[in-house]
Amino acid sequence: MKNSGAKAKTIKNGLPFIGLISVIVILEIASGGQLLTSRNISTLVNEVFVLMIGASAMVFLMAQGNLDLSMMANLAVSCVLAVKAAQVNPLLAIPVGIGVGTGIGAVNGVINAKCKIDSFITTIGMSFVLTGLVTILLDNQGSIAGPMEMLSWNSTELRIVVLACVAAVGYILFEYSKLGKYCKAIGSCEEAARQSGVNVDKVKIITFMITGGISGLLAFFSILRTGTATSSVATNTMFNILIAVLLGGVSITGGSTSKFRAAILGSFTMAFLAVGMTICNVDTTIQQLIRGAILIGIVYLTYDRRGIAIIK
Amino acid sequence: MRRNILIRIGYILIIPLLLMAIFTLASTGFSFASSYIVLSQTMLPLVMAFGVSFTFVVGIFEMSVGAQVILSAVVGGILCRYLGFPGLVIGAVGTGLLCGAAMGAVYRFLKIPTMVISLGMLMLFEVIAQALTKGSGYVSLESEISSMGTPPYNFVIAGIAGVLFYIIFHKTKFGHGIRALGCNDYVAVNLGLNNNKLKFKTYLIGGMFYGIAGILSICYAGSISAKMDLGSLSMMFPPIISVLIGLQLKNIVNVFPVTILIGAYSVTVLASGMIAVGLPAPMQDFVTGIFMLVVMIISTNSAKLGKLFDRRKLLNRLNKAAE
Amino acid sequence: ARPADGGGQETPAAGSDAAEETDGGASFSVGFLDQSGEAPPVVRMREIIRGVVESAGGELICDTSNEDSAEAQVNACEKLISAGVKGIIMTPMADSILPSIISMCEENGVYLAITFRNIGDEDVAKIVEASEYYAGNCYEDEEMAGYNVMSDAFEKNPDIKQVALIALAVGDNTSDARVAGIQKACAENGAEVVAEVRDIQQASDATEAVQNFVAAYPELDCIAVASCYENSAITALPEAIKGTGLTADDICIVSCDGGSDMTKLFDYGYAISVGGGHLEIDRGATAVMLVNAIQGNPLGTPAHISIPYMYFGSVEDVGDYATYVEGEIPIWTQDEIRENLLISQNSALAPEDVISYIQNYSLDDLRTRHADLAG
Amino acid sequence: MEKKDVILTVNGMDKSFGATKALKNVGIEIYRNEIHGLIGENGSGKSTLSSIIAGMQKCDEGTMEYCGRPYGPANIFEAEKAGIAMVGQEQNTLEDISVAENIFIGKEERFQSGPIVNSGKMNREARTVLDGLGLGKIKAEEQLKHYDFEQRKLVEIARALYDRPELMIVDETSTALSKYGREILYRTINGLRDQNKAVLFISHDIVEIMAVCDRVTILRDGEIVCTLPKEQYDSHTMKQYMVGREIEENYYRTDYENRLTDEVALRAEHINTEVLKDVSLELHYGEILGIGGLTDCGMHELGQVLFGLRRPVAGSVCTGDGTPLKNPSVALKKKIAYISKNRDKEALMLSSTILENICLPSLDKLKKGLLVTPGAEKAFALKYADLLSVKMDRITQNVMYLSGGNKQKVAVAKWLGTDADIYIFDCPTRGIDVGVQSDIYDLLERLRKKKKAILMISEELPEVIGMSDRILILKDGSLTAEIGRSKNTTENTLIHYII
Ligand SMILES: Nc1ncnc2c1ncn2[C@@H]1O[C@H](COP(=O)(O)OP(=O)(O)OP(=O)(O)O)[C@@H](O)[C@H]1O
Ligand SMILES: Nc1ncnc2c1ncn2[C@@H]1O[C@H](COP(=O)(O)OP(=O)(O)OP(=O)(O)O)[C@@H](O)[C@H]1O
Ligand SMILES: [Mg+2]
Ligand SMILES: [Mg+2]
Repeated sequence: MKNSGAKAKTIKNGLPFIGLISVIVILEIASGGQLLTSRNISTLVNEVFVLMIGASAMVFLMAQGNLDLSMMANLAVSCVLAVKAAQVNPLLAIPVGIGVGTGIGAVNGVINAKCKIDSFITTIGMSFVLTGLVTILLDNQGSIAGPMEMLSWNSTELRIVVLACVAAVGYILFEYSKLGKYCKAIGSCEEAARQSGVNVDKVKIITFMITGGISGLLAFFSILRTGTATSSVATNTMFNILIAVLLGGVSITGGSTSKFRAAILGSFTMAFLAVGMTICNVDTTIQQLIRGAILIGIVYLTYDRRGIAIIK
Repeated sequence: MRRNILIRIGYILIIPLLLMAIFTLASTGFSFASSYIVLSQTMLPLVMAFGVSFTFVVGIFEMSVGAQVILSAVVGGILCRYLGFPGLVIGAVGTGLLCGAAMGAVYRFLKIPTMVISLGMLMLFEVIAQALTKGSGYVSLESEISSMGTPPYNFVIAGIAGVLFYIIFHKTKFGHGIRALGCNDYVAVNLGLNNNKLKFKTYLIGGMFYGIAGILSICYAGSISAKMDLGSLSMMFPPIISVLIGLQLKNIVNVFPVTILIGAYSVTVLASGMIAVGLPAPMQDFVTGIFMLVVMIISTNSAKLGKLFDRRKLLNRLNKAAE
Repeated sequence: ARPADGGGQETPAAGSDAAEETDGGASFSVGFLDQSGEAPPVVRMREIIRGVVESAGGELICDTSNEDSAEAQVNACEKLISAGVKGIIMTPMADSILPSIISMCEENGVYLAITFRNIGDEDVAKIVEASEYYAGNCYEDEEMAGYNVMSDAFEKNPDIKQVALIALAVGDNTSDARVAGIQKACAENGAEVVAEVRDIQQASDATEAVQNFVAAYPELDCIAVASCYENSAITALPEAIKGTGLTADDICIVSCDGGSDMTKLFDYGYAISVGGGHLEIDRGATAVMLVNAIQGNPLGTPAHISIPYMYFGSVEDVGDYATYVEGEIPIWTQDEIRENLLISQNSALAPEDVISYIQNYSLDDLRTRHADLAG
Repeated sequence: MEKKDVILTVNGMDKSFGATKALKNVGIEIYRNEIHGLIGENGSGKSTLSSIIAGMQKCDEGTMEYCGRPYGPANIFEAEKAGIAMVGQEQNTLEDISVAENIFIGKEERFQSGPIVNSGKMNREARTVLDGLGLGKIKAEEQLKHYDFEQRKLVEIARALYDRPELMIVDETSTALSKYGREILYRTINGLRDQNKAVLFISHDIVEIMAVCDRVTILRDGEIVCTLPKEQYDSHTMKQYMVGREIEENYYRTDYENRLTDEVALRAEHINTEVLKDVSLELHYGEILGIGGLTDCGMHELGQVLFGLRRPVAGSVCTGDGTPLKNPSVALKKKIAYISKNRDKEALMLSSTILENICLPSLDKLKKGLLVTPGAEKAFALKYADLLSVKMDRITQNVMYLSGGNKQKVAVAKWLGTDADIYIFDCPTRGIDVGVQSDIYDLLERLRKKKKAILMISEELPEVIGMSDRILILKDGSLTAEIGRSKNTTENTLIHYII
């Protein structure tokens, strides 16, 4: 009895991985072995980079039952200011990018925590503001270029290291630190968390600052890769990050079932799909069909419904 | 009592009146006379907002609003070629209902979070609309039929939708059910409400309103284009803002369709007004965002502000007592 | 000569001749950073590229994940390279992304061709043009187009004083350049751009914009469309204006974008200038440039092809445009491509011949070349 | 005695939740014209049994017979239609809809003409029901959130009563009610009995059970121990039957000494809120300070103010060393613990595990360096869950699935774990069975001996009298009396100040 229960638990815990693995296997076969080649490593790394780092930050918010839809608009603004700073001195791009991002995150946090505005509304509103702001900051130019030398700082190795660090730090923070546990507690029952001495507002603001700071970090890496800041706001990437976390099995209501691995599994699944389907030259309309079906299918198979009385 | 109601009505009209006053003063062309046009523009987001409010109130995350409206309009437009206006109505509303039923069925049988359903189904709906418009990318109507999207017909259609909405939301067992479920679904289910059935119906009825919105949308301009790559997402923002404002105002006057109308109207006035004062596009985004945040902050915290006021009064009284 | 095999070898001269067209399977592939959706112009642009590539025995791989941001474009290029393409066609969102892309291309022996753009940034241009894998670019003078179309409107109606603008979101180079041209023409003619609406997604947005313009500026004379994602939105303008109770005598429409459905604009009557028609030729020419380069016959080192803008001023023009550009007949038939555009297929061709054949493109050119096909 | 008329028979009922066997071969008979008591330890299956009868869930095995016919409701509405209604122990009301809508939830069709629900008629009907219960103060069309905990419970009673049930089940409701509410409840159930109907009454208060019930059935670990008629009532044996072992009769404090130190732990000065009027008090280390009063006298609010959850309009709260308590996290740092009366919404995270609930306020203590290891958490949670003998499958079980009393134990356990110096307990023994209640009193006494400061807010006067060094009485927001510990204090002394 006990044994079979334990077995069922391992299977349930393994399921999310099975989703990712089957996506990889199917694409590997469909592409005739072209997916997992050494040349593709860097492609995959670049595809997964924004997704996974963004998702790693987002999962903290989603554990609280919040989300940040202004991350990419934040990235665009941070990017513009970082490029302007880099024109003075390329090294300034890092502190300015992350600083601006964190600052915007703090504004989100204060509006959400102190003014009690739902995070969805807060960050949609902010992304309107920021989208306007980018173009205003760019003075109606489409883009501004950063110093050319920054392009040479970019390397796949650096990205792999950063990815690994973010994953490791994120995992430890989420599963083993006070911050992660507080986030889950807030998602589970905010009032009970407050009455257990959790400074709910502070935790929320800090988490928004983290997603903001991460946007700033991503802005810096975007400059390394593109050498430029443009007025475009990557709305699709924003929603892909959200989809990645959902695909990994985190529910938007958050709470104690949230797992950090969702960020990693979900973003890798998305990245493998993106790269694999291009390699297989799948028609773009069909690609979207497959994405939609996979999102629903994988979540159906792997969603952890234990302890959730009513699914939201 | 009667006076009280008049004051309340005045209170909920503050936002649109204030916006109109500002824009009338700030621009040459915009005036209170423009309100008829603005009202006509409001009908589409309004009917979408009717659909959104059900999902919103019951606690479902719904992002496929735009995709459902587009798909309904596309199917309606195609059927219209064969059956005329009735074809449009049957096609659009039928498709809306089907979309809703599909989402409801996914919720009921696959038991996955509503956010996942909305994003996954959004992608599928976009693909279907895309496939149906293959060739031209859009569906257009003959101009006699598309005149149904202009006043006074659009007022009639939206009016019917509004009455329907009022009855369903305020006056039916279903409306009572979803409001109960929205408060606390765990307790509501404990009290015997059937969560799955109610959520299924919520999706279904939402879909019906998106179908009606589909009619307005294709008639309004005579054509509708399919969107891919989550391109339909942005259509959900005006109705959502409208519902949010509507929900806040509903605490003052408890007639939801009217307060949503005021919300939708405010959003439209803002958009037209900004064009009238010649704001460049980036500034328009900026102001829209700020407006949305400020309205939400003030309305959400007005009770708290009121309390602060009471607190001051109480303090004064205490001080006096101390003296 | 036969279509060449561009795969496997990495020197620019790779297999300039020979190599059988393998049984159904393509011998090389070309990647294209496409727009998403199936709007007719998007499809035609995609199909003309496909026509050129397939005439040369290749296969086209499209990527639509690139519209989001500059970074997404770089990622898209990388993905296409992973998919084994031999050449990439793209419209860069910003010049500065080109150095990273060209270096990826060099590492993997992939050619790059730019469509719709010039490289404006001199530093970037220096780096990119130094690369043997840069095939070249095709471009139009968009500012001039905006200027010409608007000036034409002033010629027909010198009384235009207030202009309202419809354009893409700020940051889109084409649209921005045309806006600049329109504004220049307005300034020269004493008119003013009083209002703008950008990023129109649906016909209904256009209708709404017109209503707002008219409500705010009763004196409005002209609505100028610099660019729009949806032709259906442009064609909705006349109805929208009529809906406000005004007529063509009150407000004219000027559009730099257009297609055959613009007949509605002409039916509406009054001073209208519509430009368009360059979309297909620009994409096609870029594909020609790229495929030739892949097959070892570069059109230049690198090539720069300026594409003539197509203006049409009458219903007839629009009708012909519908027949020859938007209809069933491609702007270049497979035979024409093999005969006149692919050096590998017709060794008698010199690069200059190819370029002049491309630049010869106009409505008249189409009328003469395809009169029999239109039958 | 004359032969009784059986209204409901339960035969051979089994119910398991995973590995937990909540009911084992349960059989019970309920007569008309009686109030039938049901008692048992926490987790013994009382709520499970009653919720099955009321149609809220289904049994695995077993049959029921109601009014001589087989009975097996598919849902709560079927049960209600048949004439069985239940007032549950958890809060089962919805705050954002009106009182009338709460009363008639799921039964709107009664006011329907065509598809349209006539809300005017519904409000009038609700008005009649409320008036019938003597709840003139509650307005039918007002949203429920404007009413307090007790009034919401009374609305639930109104809901259950509306259909004039033949059998009404009252599960652990009296602990949520003050004296005033209880009187309404007793009047109601006595009325039902007198109309030849039946009541199944669940409570952990033996005295109450003995006073109210005509017969009482005792459950232990999901099995029926026995059913006693009124003549055989004896609190000592009843408790023994429940717990299955000998327990001490006298579980309150037996000493009559005064507080152990004069060191001030917590000081509140001139607190004013919407309810409280100029309340000042000092809590000392080494004492149990009892706060008594009616539910709406402001005593629950006082607890919140003292923990920094609610900012007073005027006045200040600070610890003995003068640190002002701005918010709960300051309070936690200052080693203050607080248990809200509203267990499900404020004291516990229902959808989290027992482990997470117990560890949450103690994470600072548990972390090594920056991190908290799962092993340390588990050991810690197990220790405190065992200390309060929480009846559970495993420590990673969701709190949602615990019985009411066991939830309360988790709430107490989580604060004991923090090793706090000051404890603010609002109704700490609510819904806890007698066995564990005595453990908790024992624990309070030990804490007191360790010179901790304890503030106990409670509606149970015997508990306040039995445990406190000092008692403060609140009435309508003002402190009306301070009573020292003495043998002579009786409930009547306190009631005198309370009303
Ligand atoms: N939905 C559920 N899932 C899992 N276990 C449950 C569920 N409901 C009840 N239980 C378990 O069944 C047992 C009996 O619970 P029940 O609520 O009937 O006890 P009770 O007698 O009402 O206790 P209390 O006095 O604490 O309320 C407990 O061990 C409880 O944890
Ligand atoms: N189907 C279910 N799903 C989830 N939780 C359930 C379910 N059924 C019962 N529970 C939970 O199990 C517990 C059963 O115990 P219950 O609340 O009925 O105890 P109680 O006897 O009323 O409380 P007390 O001991 O305070 O008198 C409840 O707290 C309830 O929340
Ligand atoms: Mg119970
Ligand atoms: Mg109980």
